[in-house]
Amino acid sequence: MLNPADARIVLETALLASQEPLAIADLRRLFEQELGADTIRRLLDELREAWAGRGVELVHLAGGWRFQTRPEFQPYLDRMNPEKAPRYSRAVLETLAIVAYRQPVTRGDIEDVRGVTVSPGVIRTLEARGWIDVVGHRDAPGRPALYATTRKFLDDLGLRSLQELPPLEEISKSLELAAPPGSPAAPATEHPVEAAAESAAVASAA
Amino acid sequence: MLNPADARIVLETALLASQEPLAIADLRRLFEQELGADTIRRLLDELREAWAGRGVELVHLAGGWRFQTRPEFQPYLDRMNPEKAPRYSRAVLETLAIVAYRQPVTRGDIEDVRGVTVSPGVIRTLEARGWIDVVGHRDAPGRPALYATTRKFLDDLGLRSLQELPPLEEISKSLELAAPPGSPAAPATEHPVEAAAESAAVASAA
Amino acid sequence: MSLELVHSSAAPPPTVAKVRGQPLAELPADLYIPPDALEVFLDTFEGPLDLLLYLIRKANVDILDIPMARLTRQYLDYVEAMRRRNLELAAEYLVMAAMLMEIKSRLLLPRPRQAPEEELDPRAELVRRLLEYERMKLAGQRLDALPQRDRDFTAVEVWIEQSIVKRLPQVHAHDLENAWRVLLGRARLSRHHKVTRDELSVREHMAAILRRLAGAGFRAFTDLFEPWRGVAVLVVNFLALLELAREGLIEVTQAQAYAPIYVRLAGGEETPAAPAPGPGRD
Repeated sequence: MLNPADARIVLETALLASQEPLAIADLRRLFEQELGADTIRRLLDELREAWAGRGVELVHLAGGWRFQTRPEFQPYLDRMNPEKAPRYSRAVLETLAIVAYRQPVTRGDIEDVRGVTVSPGVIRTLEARGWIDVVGHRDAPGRPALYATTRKFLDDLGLRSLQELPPLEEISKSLELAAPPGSPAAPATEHPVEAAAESAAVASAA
Repeated sequence: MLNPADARIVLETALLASQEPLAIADLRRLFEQELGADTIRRLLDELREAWAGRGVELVHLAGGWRFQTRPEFQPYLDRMNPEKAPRYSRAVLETLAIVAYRQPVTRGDIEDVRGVTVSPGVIRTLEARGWIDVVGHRDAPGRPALYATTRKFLDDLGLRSLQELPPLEEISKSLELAAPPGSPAAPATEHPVEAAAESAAVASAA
Repeated sequence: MSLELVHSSAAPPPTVAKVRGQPLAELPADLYIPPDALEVFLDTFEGPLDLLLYLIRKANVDILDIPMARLTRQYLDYVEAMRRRNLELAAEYLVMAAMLMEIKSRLLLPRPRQAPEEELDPRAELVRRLLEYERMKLAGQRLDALPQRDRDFTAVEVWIEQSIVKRLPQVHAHDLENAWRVLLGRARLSRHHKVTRDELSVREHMAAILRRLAGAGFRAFTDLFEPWRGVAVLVVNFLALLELAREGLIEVTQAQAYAPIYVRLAGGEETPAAPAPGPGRD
């Protein structure tokens, strides 16, 4: 028969070694039923308190008890994740930028700015992420949906309001200066323009 | 920048959450390289000491550092999980030993040593466990696969490197002496060594 | 051996085999083997080398000075017994039998006079193989004696709540800035799409108002303002309403002068319970 301190260590060990929640009935088997459910519950409470202030906590779930990492430590764990964070395509980022800076906008608005068709997948990606949603419909033929960014978008980007998005005045000014206004409007010469814009970005980033 | 106590908690959390060993390089990513390898090593030593007397220990393996349950507690865990871990047949164990001590080897090499055909099931068992894998092909007719043990093999047996494998020294000495025939003096003294090796193995297996 | 995995809880040592349920604690001392035992007896060997080692160890002879005649005779007796019992005899046993007989006969040949030291003992190769096999057999036992993951210990793996969540791309505000910059450069739309902080704050309110009106039908004009947020916000909010009206996104109605003003989304009938994130509509 184990003393309570040893029993607690056995409980802790079993819980740390299991990813699945362990029910009281499972845990009683550790001691070949020698400990009552009440005793085990008391030991679990003690264990939970003993783990206060650590990065791992003992939680009581529907299926039983389980040690799990505290959400606050997730950012650290994420850094270790060897797989490289995926990146959104340019289409997604540009669409998001348009919705963010020009909201509320319809898909047609987005297409006007981007100069290309916006695939449903792009919109769906941003909706699925919870970053944009439909806030209404424009009173126009087809009643197109109006998209705007959400609270979650601001939260996820660490912004308090849209006003904290990077200001664009200077950029547009510098572009106006750089690009002679009469120059043929884009699409045909898309490549060189792209390159210019990109090098401008590099310059300002440097 | 975290203070050492917080850094230790972050380390502990990451190690508890990962079933695979984490190398110092992995752990440095937790802190975005802000902590040097030496600091991390010191924190790991502190952590290991802090866990003394518990059912779980921090061990240093080939792949890095990992928390694992102490073997003394396995009987308790076995009570909860009635499914017994497999015991390997002699064919599997001998094949494993040949790959471990003589790597890289082909199946033909293994058969030469064992004097019997090696069934594909034996190789498959060890491959499925992730203990051996194909590291190349011998430049010979049929280009037979060359097997070697994996890092997981070392990790699963609690070893840091192949050099920590149980030594074969005493026996190999007798092999050198085995060559010259007609010198009955040498072999006679060698025999006790053999016998000692055998009884040692039996003792440690018991 | 047909079984790759042997599930056994008891430590293997003394029981060598079971014959009709009776444990066979020791291998037979001499050549007499109970007929039923032969099969299990042979099953305890991993092959001819293992059997030879057993015979040598059993007889307590020096492995480096094997009495070939005796060993060969014993070995052949086993092989013969197996054949009499119609046991399926692995080819390796027969190959070994041939090898033993060859060694034995070579030992009987007169040795050549010259260079006797370079002449290898015919037993040398067999001894080398026996030693190497024994070494690996012992090594296998020692490996088995090491603590083994999942058998003797368990790797700790605390549940990570988020670990099952798919890793999502991270976007930073400056990514949007860059995206916008590229757009501007590409489409030369800077003149039309100059976005200022002030305009942005109006736009933010426009979206907020639309969100509040979604699915709500008419709402009182005054409901759309939050006076406690200060005058600046009120003004921006008002500008947002004007902009929404100008863009035809909302309808503002007033039954008569000084009557309450109501606002609803443009387009008459209620919008279908708005922010249903359905697929693109086209």
